[in-house]
Amino acid sequence: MRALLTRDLMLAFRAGGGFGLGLAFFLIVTVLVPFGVGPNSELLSRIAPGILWLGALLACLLSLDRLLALDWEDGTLDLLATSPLPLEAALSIKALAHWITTGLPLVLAAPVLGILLNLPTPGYTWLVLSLLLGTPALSVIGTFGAALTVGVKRGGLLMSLLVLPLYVPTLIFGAEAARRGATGMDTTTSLLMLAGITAGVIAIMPFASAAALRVNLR
Amino acid sequence: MRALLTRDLMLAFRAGGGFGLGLAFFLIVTVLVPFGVGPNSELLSRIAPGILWLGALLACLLSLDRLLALDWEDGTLDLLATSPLPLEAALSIKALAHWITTGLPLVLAAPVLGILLNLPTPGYTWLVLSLLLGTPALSVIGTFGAALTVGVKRGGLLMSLLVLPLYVPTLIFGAEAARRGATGMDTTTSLLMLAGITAGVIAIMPFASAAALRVNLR
Amino acid sequence: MTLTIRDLCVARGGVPILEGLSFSLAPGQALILRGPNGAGKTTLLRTLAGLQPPLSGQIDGAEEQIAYSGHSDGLKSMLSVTENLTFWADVFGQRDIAPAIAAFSLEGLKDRLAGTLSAGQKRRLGLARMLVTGRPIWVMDEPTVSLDVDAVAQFAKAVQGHLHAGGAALIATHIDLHLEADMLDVTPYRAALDLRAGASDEAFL
Amino acid sequence: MTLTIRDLCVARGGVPILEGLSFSLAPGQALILRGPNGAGKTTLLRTLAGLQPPLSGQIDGAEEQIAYSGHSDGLKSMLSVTENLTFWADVFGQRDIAPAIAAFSLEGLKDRLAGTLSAGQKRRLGLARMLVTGRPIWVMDEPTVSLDVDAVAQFAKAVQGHLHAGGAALIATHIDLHLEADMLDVTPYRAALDLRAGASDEAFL
Amino acid sequence: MMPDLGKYADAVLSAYGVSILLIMLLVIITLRKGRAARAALEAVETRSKKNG
Amino acid sequence: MSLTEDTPTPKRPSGFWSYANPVKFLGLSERILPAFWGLAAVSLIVGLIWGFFFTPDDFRQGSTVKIIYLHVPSALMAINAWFMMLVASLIWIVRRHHVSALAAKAAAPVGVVMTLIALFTGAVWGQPMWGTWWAWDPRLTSFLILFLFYLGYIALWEAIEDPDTAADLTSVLCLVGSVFAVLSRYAVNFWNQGLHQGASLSLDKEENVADVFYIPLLVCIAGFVFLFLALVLYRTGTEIRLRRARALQAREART
Ligand code: HEM
Ligand SMILES: Nc1ncnc2c1ncn2[C@@H]1O[C@H](COP(=O)(O)OP(=O)(O)OP(=O)(O)O)[C@@H](O)[C@H]1O
Ligand SMILES: Nc1ncnc2c1ncn2[C@@H]1O[C@H](COP(=O)(O)OP(=O)(O)OP(=O)(O)O)[C@@H](O)[C@H]1O
Ligand SMILES: [Mg+2]
Ligand SMILES: [Mg+2]
Repeated sequence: MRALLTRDLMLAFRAGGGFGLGLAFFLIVTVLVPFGVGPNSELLSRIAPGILWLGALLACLLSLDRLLALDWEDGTLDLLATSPLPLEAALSIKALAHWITTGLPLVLAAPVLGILLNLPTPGYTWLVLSLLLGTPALSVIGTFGAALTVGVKRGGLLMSLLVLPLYVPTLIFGAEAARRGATGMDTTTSLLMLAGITAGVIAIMPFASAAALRVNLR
Repeated sequence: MRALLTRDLMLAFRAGGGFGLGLAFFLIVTVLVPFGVGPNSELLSRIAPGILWLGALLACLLSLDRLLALDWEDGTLDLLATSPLPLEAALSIKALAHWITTGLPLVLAAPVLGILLNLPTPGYTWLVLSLLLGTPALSVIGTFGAALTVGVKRGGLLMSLLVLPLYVPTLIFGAEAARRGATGMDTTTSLLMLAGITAGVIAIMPFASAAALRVNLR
Repeated sequence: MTLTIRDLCVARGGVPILEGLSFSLAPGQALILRGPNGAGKTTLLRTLAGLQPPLSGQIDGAEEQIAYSGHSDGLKSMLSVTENLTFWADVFGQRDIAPAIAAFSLEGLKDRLAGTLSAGQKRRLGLARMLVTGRPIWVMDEPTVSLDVDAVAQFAKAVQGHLHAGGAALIATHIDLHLEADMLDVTPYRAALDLRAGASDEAFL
Repeated sequence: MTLTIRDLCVARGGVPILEGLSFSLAPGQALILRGPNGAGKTTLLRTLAGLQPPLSGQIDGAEEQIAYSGHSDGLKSMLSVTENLTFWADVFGQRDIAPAIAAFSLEGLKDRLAGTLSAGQKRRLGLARMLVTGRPIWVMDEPTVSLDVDAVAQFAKAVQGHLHAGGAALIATHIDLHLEADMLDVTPYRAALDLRAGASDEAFL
Repeated sequence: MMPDLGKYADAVLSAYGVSILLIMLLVIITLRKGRAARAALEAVETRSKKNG
Repeated sequence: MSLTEDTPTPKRPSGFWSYANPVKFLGLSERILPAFWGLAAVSLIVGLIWGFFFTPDDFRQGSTVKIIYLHVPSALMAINAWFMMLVASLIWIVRRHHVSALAAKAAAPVGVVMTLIALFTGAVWGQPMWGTWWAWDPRLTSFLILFLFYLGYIALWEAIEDPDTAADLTSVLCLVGSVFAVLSRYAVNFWNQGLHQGASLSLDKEENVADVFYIPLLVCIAGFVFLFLALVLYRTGTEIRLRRARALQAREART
C-alpha cells in the first residue's frame, strides 16, 4: 500500500508528472473569466464563489485523466490486478494520491485567486473550508469515472462527461456554502451536507470503482 | 491531403472517436454555471455571453488532447513524417478536421445553450458570428500546443497551461463582440480584430507547429 | 501447488476462441504454448491470470499463485530501473531485487530511467519483474520479443532456475527457447463455429 | 537509386551510439542489421528514415525513397484493415491495396477493426503497409516480432518480391529470416567513449 | 530610527517583508542548487577519472 | 574545478561567441560573479534603506510611495527577463549555443519571482490607493498574462527530459508566446481602460516624479539589475554543471 502511494507521489513530482498542473489550470480558468464576462468588479465579486468552485472542479476533473490511463497503457493495471493488493485498496490509494497532488493545492490556492475575482472578505474562510471538505469527494468520484473509461483511448472527454453529473451534488452544496459565507449567511446546513457526501462517497465508491475496473481489465 | 482529412473525420465519428464530446462538455459546463453562481436570472443573463465563449473555449481545449497524441502513440506520426505530405500541410488538415468535429458543432449549439443562460435576444446573432470567426483560431493555436507537448505522456494538462494564455486575445475580442452585441452596442471593431487574429494565425501557426513536431519526432 | 485446467473454453470480444482445453501444470514443470497468430494464446493466458472470466470449464490452483507478463511490461518511463523493480517487489511483499537485476544483467542500467532503454533492454527489465513477484507460477506471453540471442539464453536460464526452485511456467512463444519443456499446440482446440454454450452472444443465437 | 552512407555517426539522448558506419544499399539488395540489445539499431534506422538528424557523416539517396516501419505499426484500432491500408496508400499516392492484402493473407480479416486483431495479425497488417507505399527502400525495425513461422515465411517472400522488382531493404532483426542477404553487425561500430565530434553533450565533456 | 509610516504601515511593511523574503528564498535556493550541482559534478568527475 | 583540465581545445570561435563554450563561460562567470553579487548587495541595501528610511512621504499617497522602490524595479526586471529569454532563445535557434539555451532556462524562475514581487507589491499598494487589491486594469492584467507565460515556459522545460529537445521546444514557445503577449497587451487595452500610473520614469521632466524619490529609485533599479545578472549567471553555471554531470554519467553508463 505504502509502495503504491509513494510511487504515485514520486511520479507526480517527477518531470512531466503533472504536479501543479491542476493548480495552473485553476489559475488560468479564474483569470479567463473576467476576459469573458468583462472587468466589472462588482459583477465579478458576485460570481466569485461559484466560479472558484467551478474552477477547482474543472481542474480536478482534467487531472483525472492521468489517474489510471497511464497505468493502463503500460500494462501496470493488469499486473496490479494480479498482485496481492486488493483492487479496492489500490484505487483508494490512487484517489488519495490524486487528492494530495491536486485537491490539496487547489484548496490552498483558492484564497489567492479569490483576490483576483474580488471575493468579499468574509468569504475566504468559508471558501477554503468548503473546498477542503468537498475536494476529497471529487477525487474519489473521479476515480470511479476513470475506472469506467480506462479502456477507451483518450477517454478524457468521455470521462468528463460521465463524471460531471456525479459532481453536481458536491458542487451545489460546496458553492452554496461558499456563496452564503461570502454574503454573511449561515452555512451550517450546506457544510454538513457536503461532509455527508464526502464521507459516504469515500466509504462506498472504491467498491464501485474496483468493479468497473475489473470489467475493463477483462 | 484528402485522405488525411477523411480519415480524421471518420475516426472522430467512430465509436470512442470523440465527436460530440466537446459539445457535451460545453453543455455540461453551461449547465453547471447556475449551480455555481446561483439561479439569479438577471445575473445569469449578464454573464451569459462571456460564459458561453468560455465554455466553448474550454470544450475546444479539452478535445485538443486527442488531436495528435493518439497518432503519436501508435506510431502514425513517425510514418506521416516520412511520407510525401509536408508536415505543415498535415497539421493544417488536422486542425481543420478538429474544427469541423469540434468548433463547428459548438457554434451551432451555442444559441441553444444561450437560452439556458437567458442570453438577451439581440445577442444570438453576434454570439454565433463571433464564435464562427473565432473558433478556427482556437483549433489552429491548439494544434501548436498539441505539437509542443506531444512527446509528454498525458500532456493534456500541460498543453492546457501552454495554450490558454495564447487563447487570451481571441477570447477577449470574441467575448467582447458577443457582449457588445447582447447589449446592443457596436461590434465592428472587435469582430474585425477577431477576424484579423484568425487570418494571421491560420497563415503562420502551421509553420511553428510543424517545427515543434519535428523536434518532438527527433 | 498444481495448476489444473479442465474443459476450459475462453472467448474474446464475445466470440469463443478455444474450447475443450484440459491440462495441468505441476511444480517444476514448464509448458510451452504454441499456435499460429490469432490462435488464442493471449486470450488463454489472460484468462488463467484471472484478467477475464472463462466461458466455461474450471481453473484450479490459480488464485494468488500466478505472476503474469503480457505484451506490455508495465514500466514507468520516468522511474529508474531500480525504482521500477522496487515498486513491484513492494507490491508483492518481497524485499530483495538484487537477484533479479543480476539474472538479466541489468547492473549497468540500474540508475537509468526506463524510458531511455532500448526495446530489448526494456523487455529484460519486464522479465526481471517476474523474479521479484515471489509467485510460483509464471504465465508469460511471448516473453522473448525483441530479445537478442544472449538475452534469450539468460531468460531460459532464469526459467530453469525457477523450475528447479519448485516453480512452474506457462509460456506462449513462436520461437524455440531451448528449454526442456512439454509443448502444447492450441490449434486443435480452436472453438467450433457453432459452439454456443456460454458465449455472451449466445442468448441472441 | 543507391542508398549510400558515409562515415555516419548517430546519437540518442545526446550520446553518440554508433560511429564510422559506411555502407551502401543498391537496388535489388537486402541488408540485415544485427547487434545485441541496445547496440543502436533502432537509432540508426530512425536516422536513415530522416526522423532524427545524424551527428555527423553523410546519407545520400534517402530523400523520399524510404518507407519506414518501426516498433509500432501506426494502426488505428477503430478503422478496419482495409481502411487502414487505404489511408496509407492514399497518403503515398498509391491506389491498389489488393496485392498487399494478398501478400500477408489478410483476406479473411479485411473488414475486422484493427483493434480486434491479435498481436501477430496486427503486425502482418503493419507489414502490408510497406507494400502500399510504393517506396523503393524499405527500412524495417524488427519486423517479425510476434509473427508465427508461416507469417515469417510470408514476410520473407514479400521482401524477396520487393527486391526482384528493383527495391532494396534494410532490416534490423534478432532472428534468422532465411533471406539471401548481406549481414551487417553494428557491434564493431559502437561509438568510442571519448568521441566528441558533434554530440550535443560534447560541449559539456 | 523607524520612520513613521502612518496608517499605511501594514501595506508598506508587508510589501517590503514579502519582497525581501521572496528574493532571499530565490537566492538561497539558487545557491543550494548550485552547490549540489557542483558536488554532483565533482563526484562524477573523480569517479570517471578513477575508471580511466 | 577540474573542468578545464581534461578538455581538448578544438576549433573554437574567438571573440564574443567564444563564451558560448560552456567551459569558457564557466571560467568567465566564475571571475565576474563576485563583482555582480557585490554590486547587487551594495546597491540593493543602499537603495532600499535610503528609500525606506530617508525619503519623505508623498502628499497624496502618504508612506505608500515607499513601495515604489520594490514595485518599479521588479516590474522592470520581470519584463526584461522575458526579453532576455527571447533573445537567448533566438540565439539558440540560430546559432545553437548551449549556454544561450541554458541561460534562458536559468532566467525564467528569476523572472517569475520578479513578476510575483511586482504583482504582490502592486496589490498591496492598490489596497490603500484604489481601495482594492486587484483591478482588471490593462497593465495589471497583461502582467498576470506574462506570469502565465512564465509558468507555461517553466512547465515545458520541466516536462521534457531530453535537454536539446526541451531547449528547442521552449525556444519556439518563447517566440510564439512573445508575439501573443504583445497581442494580449493590445487586446487588454481595448478591453478595459485602466487606473494604473502612466510612465513616470520618462525623461520628460514635467511627467517625472520628484528627485527625492527618483534617485534612490534609480539605485534600487540598478540593484535589481545586478541581482538579476548575478542570479542568471550563477544559475546558468549550475545548469551547465548539471548537463556536464549528465553527459559524463551517460558516458560512464556505456562502459
Ligand atoms: C497588482 C497590482 C499592480 C501591478 C501588477 C503593477 C504592475 C506594474 C507594471 C508592469 C509597471 C511597469 C514597469 C515599467 O514598465 O516600467 C508598473 C509601474 C508602476 N506602478 Fe504598478 N502595478 C500594480 C499596482 C500599482 C499601484 C497600486 C500603484 C500605485 C498607486 C502602482 C504604481 C506604479 C508606478 C508609480 C509605476 C511606475 C510607472 C513607470 O515608471 O512606468 N502600481 N506597475
Ligand atoms: N472483438 C473480437 N471479435 C472477433 N474476434 C476477435 C476479437 N478480438 C480478438 N479476436 C480474435 O481472437 C483471436 C485470438 O486472439 P489472441 O490475441 O488470443 O491470439 P494469439 O494466439 O495471442 O495470437 P498472436 O500469436 O498473434 O499474439 C484472434 O484470431 C483475433 O482475431
Ligand atoms: N536518453 C538516453 N541516454 C543514454 N542512453 C540512451 C538514451 N536513450 C537510449 N539510450 C541507449 O542507446 C542505446 C541504443 O538504443 P537502440 O534503441 O538504438 O538499440 P537497439 O539496437 O534498437 O536495441 P534493441 O535490439 O534492444 O531494440 C541503448 O543502449 C540505450 O540504452
Ligand atoms: Mg498474442
Ligand atoms: Mg530497437
